[in-house]
Amino acid sequence: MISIQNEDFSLGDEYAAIRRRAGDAGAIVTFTGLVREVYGDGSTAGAVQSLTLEHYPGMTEKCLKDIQHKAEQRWPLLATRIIHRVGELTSCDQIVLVATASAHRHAAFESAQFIMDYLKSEAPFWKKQKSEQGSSWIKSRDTDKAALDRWQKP
Amino acid sequence: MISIQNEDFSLGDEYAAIRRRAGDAGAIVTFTGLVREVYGDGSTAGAVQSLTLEHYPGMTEKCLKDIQHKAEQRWPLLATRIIHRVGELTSCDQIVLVATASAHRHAAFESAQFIMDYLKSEAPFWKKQKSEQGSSWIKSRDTDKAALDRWQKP
Amino acid sequence: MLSIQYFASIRETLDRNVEQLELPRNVTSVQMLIDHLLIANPHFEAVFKESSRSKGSKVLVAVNQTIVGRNHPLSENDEVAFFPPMTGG
Amino acid sequence: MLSIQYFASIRETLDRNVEQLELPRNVTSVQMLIDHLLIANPHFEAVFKESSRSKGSKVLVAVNQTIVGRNHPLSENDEVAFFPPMTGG
Repeated sequence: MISIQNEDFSLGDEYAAIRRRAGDAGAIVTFTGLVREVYGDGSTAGAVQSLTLEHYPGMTEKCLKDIQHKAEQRWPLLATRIIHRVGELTSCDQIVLVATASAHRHAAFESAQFIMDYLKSEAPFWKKQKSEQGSSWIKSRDTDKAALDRWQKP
Repeated sequence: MISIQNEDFSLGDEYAAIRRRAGDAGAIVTFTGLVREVYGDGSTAGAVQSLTLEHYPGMTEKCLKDIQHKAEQRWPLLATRIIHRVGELTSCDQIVLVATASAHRHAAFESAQFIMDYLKSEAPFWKKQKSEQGSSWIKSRDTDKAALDRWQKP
Repeated sequence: MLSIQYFASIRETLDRNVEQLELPRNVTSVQMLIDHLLIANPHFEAVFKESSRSKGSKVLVAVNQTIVGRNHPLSENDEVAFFPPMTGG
Repeated sequence: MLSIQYFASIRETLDRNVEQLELPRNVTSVQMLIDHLLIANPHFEAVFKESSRSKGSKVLVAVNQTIVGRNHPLSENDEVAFFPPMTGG
């Protein structure tokens, strides 16, 4: 299940829902990404006043479905959930949730990490931050590209 | 923070608490282990009616603190939380929670997985299951020992 | 009609988010479209010219919502999008 | 006094969970304690004799709440525990 939304989400509610949907799961992993107070990518100094998330409607959903499908092909998953917020966020707000359920912990951990790694590099979202020093688009990080390598080894 | 308890826990509440404690976290990972309806280790067939968790009071706390400490030495963690239930549980009940918060997702994912892998092999808990076919102690799995190897590479 | 969308820093630099374009007969690939846009809008140079962009400000192209290379063929009614590397999550 | 605790399947097989023992002078290691227990309680054989145990039913030993090998030294007042491989989480 995939949602792109302006609204915040409740991790407790989402966990309860995936636990229900997953049936006989032995392991549920959740990842939550949050707006940090300071972004360390050097593009600005100073505390973040707001973060604006832009996306490409249509392609975003397609892309997240593809990623979810790839994860389901690779691990025996009982349920997955992806929520990504868009619009204006502020310090400490939740940005993204990925949750996976499986019989065993390995599949749940690996698939959640896989989905996040692909989401970071392939899903069409862009972050712009506003601080006292002004506005700037956050730059993509080489480490995010590198994170994909581990999934592509033969 | 570590708890060994008979009572159930609320993932939503625990997440809210770690989010507060962690300050400027960019990533929070939670792992929840649940009682499955059927255990696939061949020790019994049939649906689980109940699962009894025994532990070694004193050593359990010491062991979990050690594991938590090892994780904090290895990754820049802002907060960690471990809850393990003991006593009699039933199908689909929550058994264990591990939550980690860090600035970046890699550290949060890896450390949660590390804590679970060590907890499985080193923390003195034992599961006994009761099904229609009778009672039996769940056997340890070689794959759990193997899971430690990846953390011990030089 | 080809539709072209621009996102994030590219949208801001070009000061436009979407446009419709009658695909010229001689434009049959993404690279040809970029060349065509550069002639029609000289200020696009800041975005599309390799030489004028700072390191790391790569332009990605999607055709019909899939990321493609510069040699990807174009057809009438394609949905084209230009954007910088993604920074979601 | 040495305290000895038994857990899980071992506790059930031996039908005891804790006992106190005056450490005999000649018992200075875990292995010597096991040998001593086997003489005092012949039915312990089902748990401690390598030959009488089925594959995978290894007995682990902790002294003062740390897992140790069979050669680990013992002192008066140590807390010893015997248990099978852990299956928590």
